[in-house]
Amino acid sequence: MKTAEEIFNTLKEKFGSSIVEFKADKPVEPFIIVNPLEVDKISLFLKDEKDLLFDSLMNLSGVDDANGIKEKDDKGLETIKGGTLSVYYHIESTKLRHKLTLKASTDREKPEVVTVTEVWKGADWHEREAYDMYGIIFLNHPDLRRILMPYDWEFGFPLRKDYKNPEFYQGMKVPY
Amino acid sequence: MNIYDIIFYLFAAVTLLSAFFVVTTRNIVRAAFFLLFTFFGVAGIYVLLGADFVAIVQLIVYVGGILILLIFGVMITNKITQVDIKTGTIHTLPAAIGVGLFTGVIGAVILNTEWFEIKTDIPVSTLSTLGRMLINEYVLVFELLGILLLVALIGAASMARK
Amino acid sequence: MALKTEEMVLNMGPQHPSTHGVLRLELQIDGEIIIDVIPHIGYLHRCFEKHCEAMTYPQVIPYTDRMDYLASMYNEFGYALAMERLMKIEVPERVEYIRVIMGELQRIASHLVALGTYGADIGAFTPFLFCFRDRERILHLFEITCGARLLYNYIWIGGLSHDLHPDFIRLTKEFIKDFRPNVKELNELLSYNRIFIERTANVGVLPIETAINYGVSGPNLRASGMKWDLRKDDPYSVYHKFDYDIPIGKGEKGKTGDCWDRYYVRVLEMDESLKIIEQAIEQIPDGDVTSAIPKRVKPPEGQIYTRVENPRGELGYFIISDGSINPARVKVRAPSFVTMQVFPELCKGFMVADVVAILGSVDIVLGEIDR
Amino acid sequence: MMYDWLYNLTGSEILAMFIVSLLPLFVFILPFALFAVLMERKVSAHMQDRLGPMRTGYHGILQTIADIIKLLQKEDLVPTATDKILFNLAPLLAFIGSYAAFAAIPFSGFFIGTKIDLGIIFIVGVTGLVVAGILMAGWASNNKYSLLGAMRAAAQIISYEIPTLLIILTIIMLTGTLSLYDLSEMQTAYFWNWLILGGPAVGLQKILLIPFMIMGCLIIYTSTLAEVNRTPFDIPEAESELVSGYHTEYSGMKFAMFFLAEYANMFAVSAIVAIMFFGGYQSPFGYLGNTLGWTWLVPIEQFFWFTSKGLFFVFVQMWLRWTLPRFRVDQLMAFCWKYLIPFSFVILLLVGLIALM
Repeated sequence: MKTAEEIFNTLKEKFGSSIVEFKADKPVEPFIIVNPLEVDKISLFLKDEKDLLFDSLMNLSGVDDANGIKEKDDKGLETIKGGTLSVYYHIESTKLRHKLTLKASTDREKPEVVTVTEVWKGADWHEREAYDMYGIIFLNHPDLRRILMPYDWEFGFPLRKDYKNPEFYQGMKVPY
Repeated sequence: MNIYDIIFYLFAAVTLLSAFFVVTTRNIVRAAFFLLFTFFGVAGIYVLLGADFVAIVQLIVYVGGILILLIFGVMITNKITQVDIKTGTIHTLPAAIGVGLFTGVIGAVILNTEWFEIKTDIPVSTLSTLGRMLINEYVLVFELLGILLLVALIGAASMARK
Repeated sequence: MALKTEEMVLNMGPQHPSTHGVLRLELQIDGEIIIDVIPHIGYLHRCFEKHCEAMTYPQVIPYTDRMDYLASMYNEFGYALAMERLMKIEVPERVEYIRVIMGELQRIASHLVALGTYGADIGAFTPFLFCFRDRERILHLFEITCGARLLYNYIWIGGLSHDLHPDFIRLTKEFIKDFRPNVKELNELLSYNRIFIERTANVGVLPIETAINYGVSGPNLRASGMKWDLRKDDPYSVYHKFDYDIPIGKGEKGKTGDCWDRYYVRVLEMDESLKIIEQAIEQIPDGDVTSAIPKRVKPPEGQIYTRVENPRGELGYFIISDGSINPARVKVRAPSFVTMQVFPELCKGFMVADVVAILGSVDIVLGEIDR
Repeated sequence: MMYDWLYNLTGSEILAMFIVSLLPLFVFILPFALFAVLMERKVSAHMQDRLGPMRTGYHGILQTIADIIKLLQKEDLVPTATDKILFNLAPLLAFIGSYAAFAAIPFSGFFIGTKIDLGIIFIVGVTGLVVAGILMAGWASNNKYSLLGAMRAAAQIISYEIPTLLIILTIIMLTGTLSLYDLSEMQTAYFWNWLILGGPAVGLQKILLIPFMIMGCLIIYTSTLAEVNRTPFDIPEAESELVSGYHTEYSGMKFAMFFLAEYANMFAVSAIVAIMFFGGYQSPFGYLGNTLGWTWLVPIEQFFWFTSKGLFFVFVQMWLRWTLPRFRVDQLMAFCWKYLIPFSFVILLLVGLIALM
């Protein structure tokens, strides 16, 4: 059993600059911010290291931080330029009974995160969902397709804060 | 016209028409299914000829066994999801000559034979006579055939295991 | 002679009697043997997470009902729990007891559907109706409590919408008394039926390492032999006050983690839930169930991941609050969504008929997978 | 006999034959199907704590008639990509197969289509047409579920014909007749003359036969159950896997044909079991007609006993269906080839030895 801070220190020692920050000031849950292009290595370490043993991925969620510059076009619709999209990893060790939250933030214009499917197979569909909903590209993912939306959906990523409904989808009016 | 005549012509029509379809259809599965009706019609004619056991054997062996296996085979080996299992016609001329010759010979024989009719009663069951003959007079042949079939079965089983 | 063989692609669903909803499975089969299964989901996608961003926090609760529509109570329970932790609300003890009773009743109801439909999948239709007969009584208990039979909107942030009906305790006791023999009957009719065992034992074996790696949870994980139940391992509410056992799969009829184990763990769990309910209705304290409900739900900026042991496994809510009255992000970790990933792994090498047996045994709800 | 009687009555053999051949259909199969469908619903309902149809007529007795009317006025859907000729022919073929079986079934000493000597083999033979109909339906539907269902059905029926025939052979060997009429006549008078209790023979042979006859009866009942695709052997139409197998694409009256064929088949196989082991149309304890001297009553009594025996076995089929789960296709085959066939061979051999004694 280790606290998040101890784990942060171990990681900082091992990976140096890949580990960006430890945040514990916000209510309830502390989390570690990591480099999105090094997530796979960090995850593998977290899983295999004998006093960490994070063998299970509880949850993986994409989040739109909506911290860019908000612009309004002439119709009053909002678009967001710049800022970040994030991926949260909630992991736990079923053997040592401790939990940890990782956060990887990536550029909104070119959102790229390395996949962790190699480490936890259960991440597969979660990552596909994050791609489907936020457009986050998971590098090296074996099968990055849309999952909940139709395969031919070409009107953007619905859970982004600046998503706009298309007028028509396959000849059907969308806001019916 | 006697009822047996009607039945005979019915079965003859079934046999001939389905046989015609078997050779003309270009779809193998259909041909197999039409062959089924041909066999069925032939079985009916056997009954009318008083050979009831042969008729039933025809039904069990050909309709129930061989044909079903045939259809099975056709279905499994082909791309069954599409209906374009087709056959073509080749060597039309030699075939026509052969068939023409054969028809001529058969026709000549039919016309030149002196047919005579025997009036019979409604045919009686041949079953017990047949049974006795198989076990008494032809027992050797019967046993040999049995062994042959057994060997064939064992052979098929051992081939299927490989 | 080179024989050419070809695989056949069989499309199972979206409308198919045993996909338990609108799931499409693309089966690549060689004869009747499964080469691969590709699940296609999303036919029931109702944009739950997008909806949440436009709702206030209490308004989200009716939407959670509609995810796992066979375990609505537990979905509300999880959400309420997450919000209470985020806002640091102390909930009266009576509320916790009622939540536990409702949750466990819901677990029994949900398992009854799972077991009944599993019987129907295997070809025995009668157990299905026997199970529904008992489920009907649970739904009646819910109905007298909150007026709804399927989608309750009963558990609110900080409290409950109504207190228990005066008859509730009596009816629940009667139900428990009548239900125990019925479980025995179900076992005789289905669980120990020779054909049923032949169909399910040694089919779709899920090894424990694979299960953990895929994040499989709940009865499916326990059937693989792992004693892991969030009610004990990550305690919430008042579960620590009760004495009950966590049944695990022992491979009685085949390998540990096969379909029969997954089925039988659910049967045993119903018994344990009955124990919890019995203890809870004995110990339940008095109190006001609406006293702690906040007038205005405006949590501080922050985030929380809370999980509960839903009838199907670990149901997690990841909520990010930006300090306004609408959630910035609600992500649901649906147990069926995770379980469904391991499904192709389970099916390989088995037959078409086994796909149905395996799909039934992992007990998915499409409303939850697609949200 | 019915035919001679009708011949004398009408004076025309064509008419007489026509009526005789249609009688089983209108006197028996259709009313039976109407009754059996309702029975299935009621039996299943009462086994499952329900009531079943209750609204059409008293306790829903008119439900099947309402269903038939519904089926008759349904649109006859033929999917575009089907093989039209075969698609339309298949239900007919399946129905003809099961209908033809009734030609040789003795409903009473008086009411038989034909007293054909080969009765029992004839029934097995024409059942082959049902297989062909099922295969045809499966292929012509151009639907993978139908095709899989049809293949399974054909494989299953052909396999299970072997134990059926072996047990039939045992009975033939024991009684020396293939005629269902003779078989029924043989087991006359009282129930201890039924073949399940060793037949009309007396002494040691009878006692030795009883265990084999009971086993044979179980085997033939199981394998005929498989031949008519009923649970636990209903994998060709397993609704949880193959939607409904070979008749997935059929609607309206064509579907009704398959339905009718299924119920007719159910009765046909029950009748075979009843005739071979339970005395056919013979009453278990003498005839009222004989005691009272009213000879015209005897055939009616026989008809009553025959239908009640048949219906009892149909009821057992339904009972099994609503109790047991379904086999998987390979288990089904293994059950046939590994258990039923060897056992029937043993029975055949041992009964042969006993008969020689």
